[in-house]
Amino acid sequence: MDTLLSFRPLFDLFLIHLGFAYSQYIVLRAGAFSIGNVGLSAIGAYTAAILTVNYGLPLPVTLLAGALAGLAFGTLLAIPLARLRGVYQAIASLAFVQIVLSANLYAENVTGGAMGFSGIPKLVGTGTLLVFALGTIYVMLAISRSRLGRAFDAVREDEGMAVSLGINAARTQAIAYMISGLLAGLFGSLEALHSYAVEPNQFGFHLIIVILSYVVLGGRRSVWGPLVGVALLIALPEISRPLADARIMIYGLILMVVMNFMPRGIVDTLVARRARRRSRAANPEVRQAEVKG
Amino acid sequence: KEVKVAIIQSLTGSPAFIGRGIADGVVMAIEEINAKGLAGEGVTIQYTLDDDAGDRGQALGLIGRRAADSENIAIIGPTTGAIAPAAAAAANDLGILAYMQSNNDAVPQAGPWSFPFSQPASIATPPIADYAAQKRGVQNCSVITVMDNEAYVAMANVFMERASEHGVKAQLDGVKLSDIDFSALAVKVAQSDADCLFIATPAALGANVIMQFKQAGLDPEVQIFGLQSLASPEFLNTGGSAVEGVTVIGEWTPGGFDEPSRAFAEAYKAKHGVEADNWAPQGYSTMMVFADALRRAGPDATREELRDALAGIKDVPVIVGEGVYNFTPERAATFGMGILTVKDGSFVRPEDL
Amino acid sequence: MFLQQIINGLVIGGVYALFALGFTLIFGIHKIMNLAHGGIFMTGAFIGLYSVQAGLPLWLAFILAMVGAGLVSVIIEVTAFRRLRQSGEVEFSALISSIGANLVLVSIAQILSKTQVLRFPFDTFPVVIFKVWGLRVSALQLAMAVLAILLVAGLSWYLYRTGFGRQVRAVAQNERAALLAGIRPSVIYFQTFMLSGMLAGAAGVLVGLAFNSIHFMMGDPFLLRGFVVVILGGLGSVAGALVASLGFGVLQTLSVAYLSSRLSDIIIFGLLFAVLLLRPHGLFGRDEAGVLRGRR
Amino acid sequence: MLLTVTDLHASYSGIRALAGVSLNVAEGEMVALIGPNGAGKSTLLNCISGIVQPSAGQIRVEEAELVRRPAWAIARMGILQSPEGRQVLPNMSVLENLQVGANALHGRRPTHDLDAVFRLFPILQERQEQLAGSLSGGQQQMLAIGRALMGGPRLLLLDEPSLGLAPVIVQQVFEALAQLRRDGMTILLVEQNARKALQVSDRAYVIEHGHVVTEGPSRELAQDNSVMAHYLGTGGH
Amino acid sequence: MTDLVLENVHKNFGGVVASNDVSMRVPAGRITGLIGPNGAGKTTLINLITGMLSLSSGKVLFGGHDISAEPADRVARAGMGRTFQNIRLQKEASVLANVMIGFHRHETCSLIAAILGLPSSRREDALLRQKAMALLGRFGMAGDADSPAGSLAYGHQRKVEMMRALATDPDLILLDEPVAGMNDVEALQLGRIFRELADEGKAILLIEHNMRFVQELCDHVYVLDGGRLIAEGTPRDVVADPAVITAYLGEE
Ligand SMILES: Nc1ncnc2c1ncn2[C@@H]1O[C@H](COP(=O)(O)OP(=O)(O)OP(=O)(O)O)[C@@H](O)[C@H]1O
Ligand SMILES: Nc1ncnc2c1ncn2[C@@H]1O[C@H](COP(=O)(O)OP(=O)(O)OP(=O)(O)O)[C@@H](O)[C@H]1O
Ligand SMILES: [Mg+2]
Ligand SMILES: [Mg+2]
Repeated sequence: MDTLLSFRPLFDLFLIHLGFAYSQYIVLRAGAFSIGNVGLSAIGAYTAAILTVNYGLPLPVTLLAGALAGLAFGTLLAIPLARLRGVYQAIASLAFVQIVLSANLYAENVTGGAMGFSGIPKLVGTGTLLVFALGTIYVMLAISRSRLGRAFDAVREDEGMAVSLGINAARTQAIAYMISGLLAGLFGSLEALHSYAVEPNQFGFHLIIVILSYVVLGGRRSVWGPLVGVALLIALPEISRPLADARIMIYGLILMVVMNFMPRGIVDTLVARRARRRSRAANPEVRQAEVKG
Repeated sequence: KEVKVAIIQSLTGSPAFIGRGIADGVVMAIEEINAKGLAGEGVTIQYTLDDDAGDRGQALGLIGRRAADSENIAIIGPTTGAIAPAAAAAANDLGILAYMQSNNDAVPQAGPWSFPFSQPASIATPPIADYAAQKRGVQNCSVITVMDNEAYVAMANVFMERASEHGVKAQLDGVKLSDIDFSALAVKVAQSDADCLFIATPAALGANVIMQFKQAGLDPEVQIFGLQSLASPEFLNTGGSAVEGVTVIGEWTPGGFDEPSRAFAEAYKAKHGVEADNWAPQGYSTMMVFADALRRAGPDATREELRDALAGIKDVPVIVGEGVYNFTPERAATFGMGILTVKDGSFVRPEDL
Repeated sequence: MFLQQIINGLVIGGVYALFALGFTLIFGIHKIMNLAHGGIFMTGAFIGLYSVQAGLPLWLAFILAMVGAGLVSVIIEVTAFRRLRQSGEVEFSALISSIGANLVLVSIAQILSKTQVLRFPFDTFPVVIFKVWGLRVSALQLAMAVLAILLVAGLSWYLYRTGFGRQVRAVAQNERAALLAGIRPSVIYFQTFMLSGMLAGAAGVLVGLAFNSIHFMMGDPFLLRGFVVVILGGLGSVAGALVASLGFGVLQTLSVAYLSSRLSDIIIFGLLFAVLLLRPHGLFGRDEAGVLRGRR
Repeated sequence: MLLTVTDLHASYSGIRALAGVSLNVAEGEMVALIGPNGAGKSTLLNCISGIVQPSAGQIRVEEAELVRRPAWAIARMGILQSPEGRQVLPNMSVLENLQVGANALHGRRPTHDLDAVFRLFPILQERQEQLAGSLSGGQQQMLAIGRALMGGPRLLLLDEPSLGLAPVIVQQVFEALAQLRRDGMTILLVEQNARKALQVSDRAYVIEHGHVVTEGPSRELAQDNSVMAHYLGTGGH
Repeated sequence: MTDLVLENVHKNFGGVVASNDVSMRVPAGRITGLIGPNGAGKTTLINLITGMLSLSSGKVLFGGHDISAEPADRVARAGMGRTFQNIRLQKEASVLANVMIGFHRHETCSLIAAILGLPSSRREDALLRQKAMALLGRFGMAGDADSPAGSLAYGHQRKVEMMRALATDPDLILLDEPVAGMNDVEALQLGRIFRELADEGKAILLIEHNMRFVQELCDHVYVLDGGRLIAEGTPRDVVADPAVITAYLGEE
């Protein structure tokens, strides 16, 4: 029990990052390569922190405010980003994250600048996090099976095709941005109210890479992809702790190996394999023909 | 009788250069404490050393994990100021003593369980401002800080305040930890009418700032001052002749200033092959203070008793500052600061002190 | 002062360009996001440093650094990207495997350097400062500018005036079609990664010399800027990457000089955002042929 | 025989596409390969080109075994394919696409230079600088054929070359093929336009479900009503 | 009435005039053919009609409404379905999923219901699955429902495109070389389906180079060359037109 309990902070981290990962997942699923969600998380986190510490508002209100702040900025972000595609979108949203970060550093009297914002009461525990994380997974599953999920897929695969079927690509992606912003803001708030303090650099390039890794390593099409990605990447540094100096190296090697053998990410690769196995079962010939390089 | 402590430091990632040094010092101290019985007759300290990679999530996870082990009596760390407020709050929630290297005011404020090792800016920084204004008579200071690091910003701010109390004008500019090119700032400052430059950055970065400023034509008459972070061999190695005459405050006097600190300097060099920088002596001193508290609380002390013993230490000999360590009633650390000038490639106490 | 600042901006912009050129070969043309490029750059600096410390002359150290970094880059191509390319998922999955490769490089360097900030010995490159019309330019800055120009020119020639560039682009656009035309992708990838690594290695040594600091994390800040200039210039455009690098350097310098250094990031990234809105494919990029998205 | 395929099997992750195909093409011969959608025609061409790895069987060109040889090496031997779905390089100009095609020469003597390709498809000359991705469908098809010709083919594999071409161009293409054949080029032609294919070719194979079901001189097959009706509809235009 | 009417439609790409003053009419209940040499501007015309490209000048009227400036998704929702000359499928997704996406414009369930996964949303889903399977049956592809679309042979991929276009239940269907790469037997099977659709009252615009198919199926044919209409009429008239013969058919 003691040892189990001792992993609770890790589990909390897992739940929070799960939210971040889904806020990244949903825009990627809709074919928008935005990484602005990290900036939106920062906005949510600061909103919740400031409302709690400076104005003493109760938890539900601050969470709602954080989530809505994320939603609002996410919606705003969707408008200019709709003009861009692919990596251009990524870089513009990266610029957004950098601007949020610098603004947080600059606006010392509101945000605490580089010192960050500390003295935040811990209002959020494992239970609350679990509720929100499960809720998020449920919503993701529902979306995935619904017409919205199909529209996301179509826009991602081929925007021109999607449009020819009556799907409003800009609106579809805007919805993805809104959901992403809501999740980013919400889990940003949860993070702030869970871990006592927020500081600007917490929501920077580093976090972007971490979150992208969750989604890409786990699989960016299946709903279960981000879950697996977060679980693995949070557990891995802990598991490899005894390796001491070689820890980072082994971690790096594992990333390479996993990606090499499961290039679509873990879950997506397994799903594709299962589909293939199923069709093979329908057809007796089993030898493989591969496309050669 | 064995006592278990958990060391949590940034051994990888960008703050690794701090965390490694501190960890080295801590481990050296523990070896010495165990060998000499400094923590009490027959009491030995057993430790675990964990890397938080400069990442707050990992640090919080480790604190939680170590706190859950009831054998564990205290945490030494984590390293960085950015993590400190959160880590301090977590330690207080979990009821485990955490003795951190940060000088962030949020650490003692978070509750009775969290202690800062370093002196807050309000204690550490004023001496150099006083010295610059009163002894060197500077009028107009250009202050360079690392804007994305809270500790440097805090210390730069204290300097500015104190300087203006002395009637010295001061103007703040920021660089980033990852910056390497300071030529724009250099030209700007070189062409201003500042007669004083105050550097609030890590050692290598500070040395580079000074070199580039001089290359951009900074008036040789301009007097240069800096924080304790500059009092390190790295500053001399990186800056070379460009940092001659720079005056800094120092927690650590390179090479040592008294018997124990000189002994440490030698032992460190023997063990690691390089000279100790600013960080290892801090790690070493942290453990010495901790050992004192442990000795007084006794090996069977509860976590509370140890906590109170640490709060109650008095005049513990350390190898940093002026050699004597205390906590104020607000649990801010005090151990004094030396003032050092670079002369012929090494740090010496200036004559006009 | 203004002119001096422009020169300063161009010099740091040239440094970004050196880093970005190798990056744009891989990212701009092959569309592989090689996040290990920063690590390769750092490796170059380390090899150069250790060679000089071992007593070799600078020019030899420089060549060793280029070749060494080139080889590291090739190894990364084989271990981190080869299988992914064949899966058709390289756009995203390369991100992760190259982070992995970068971590490996960084942790090796960390262990070697014991996290210390290292530097070239003071006399490695003579500190000579030329003063013309009140402007100050160091010999090293001049050398860097000349080298940057030479490398850019050489690369452009190689890419646009020989059949090589065509083969590279063919492989990047449709590997199967390239195979059918007798192009051997593995050789093309070997060459581009070698070239890219060599450029990174050269940049690493120059940065180490000029800015006096070599450490295991030195690639990270460059990576972010590399991304920005490559995309701002327009994917696959060498000239674009150069112009964007210089522009970025000058802008950064001017904003520090005339506004606040603390606002410089907000200004730069704000402008970046605005430029992309006006030119959605970067300064010199063009829309992909045959992509229909519908009128709006 | 220039090309000999013996008992070739291939499948895609377990789904069988070729189940023991044997065929051969003599030097200077034009052979047609016809059959319904999904019969495995494209798979066969891709096996020869080395794009798809067969699971069993042999492919020989003269004495050389092609199975397991990499695709680029096969192309450099002069075994060149104009692939299904055109596969032009969309963001390169028409000219560059053709120049890329010449890569396969690798020191061998060209059979067609740029001018020869432009004579065959004048529109390509007009559109030299246009990005291939913005060409019309038929123009892309011409480009794909032109690209293969630029590589100096010894054995030309054409996968539905008439796809998407206007009737007048189809005629020109088939005339050109006939001319190539007269000049001694060896051609293996996959076509849905069976009547046309049988008109120009010397021999033909009909495949279905990965098997060769009929083979023979084209003229005879064209007259065999049961073949035409059963496998190919009532027979072309 | 959901006739399509083009009035003086004009489009140029830089120097290339892809569509030059084209006026034509695609009436409901009829199959209208559009033929012409490669690069004549046929595909461009479809892109102009469906809103994938914007007109340089001229007008497109659909069911009496001017849709010349409408974005492509609104045009589609107004009742136009199309196929692409260069097949555009979700290659990884199953054939069924590729067809189901076609129903998008008819799904009525609210966004919130979808996000929350309410039962109404799930019921609709099941219903659409059924309808999609029925379509697959009609095209003889029920057996391929679960195969990834990208693994089908070329001809079969074309059919998936058609089913997807039909799933949008359009009033006007624009088919860009639907039977390219199919043999005559298969082409005729599809031709039968097209005829049924026309008989149901849909308008069909058909681009084809397979003249036999065009002659058998079309009620009226327009001929484009170099972006300009050079002839129109019944298939019989058009193939006898000397201008069409020189520009397009060639003498046989
Ligand atoms: N990449 C692939 N993955 C899986 N199955 C494939 C793939 N390519 C082809 N197949 C399958 O292999 C079989 C043969 O396909 P192939 O493309 O060779 O037929 P084809 O005769 O060329 O047909 P078409 O006339 O339509 O081009 C078909 O059943 C097809 O579904
Ligand atoms: N983006 C573009 N830029 C320049 N030219 C273009 C562009 N798109 C199309 N064209 C040109 O416009 C002309 C019309 O092309 P379109 O695709 O409409 O022809 P098509 O009649 O469909 O021909 P096909 O029968 O070969 O498919 C062609 O000459 C083509 O090269
Ligand atoms: Mg085929
Ligand atoms: Mg067309």
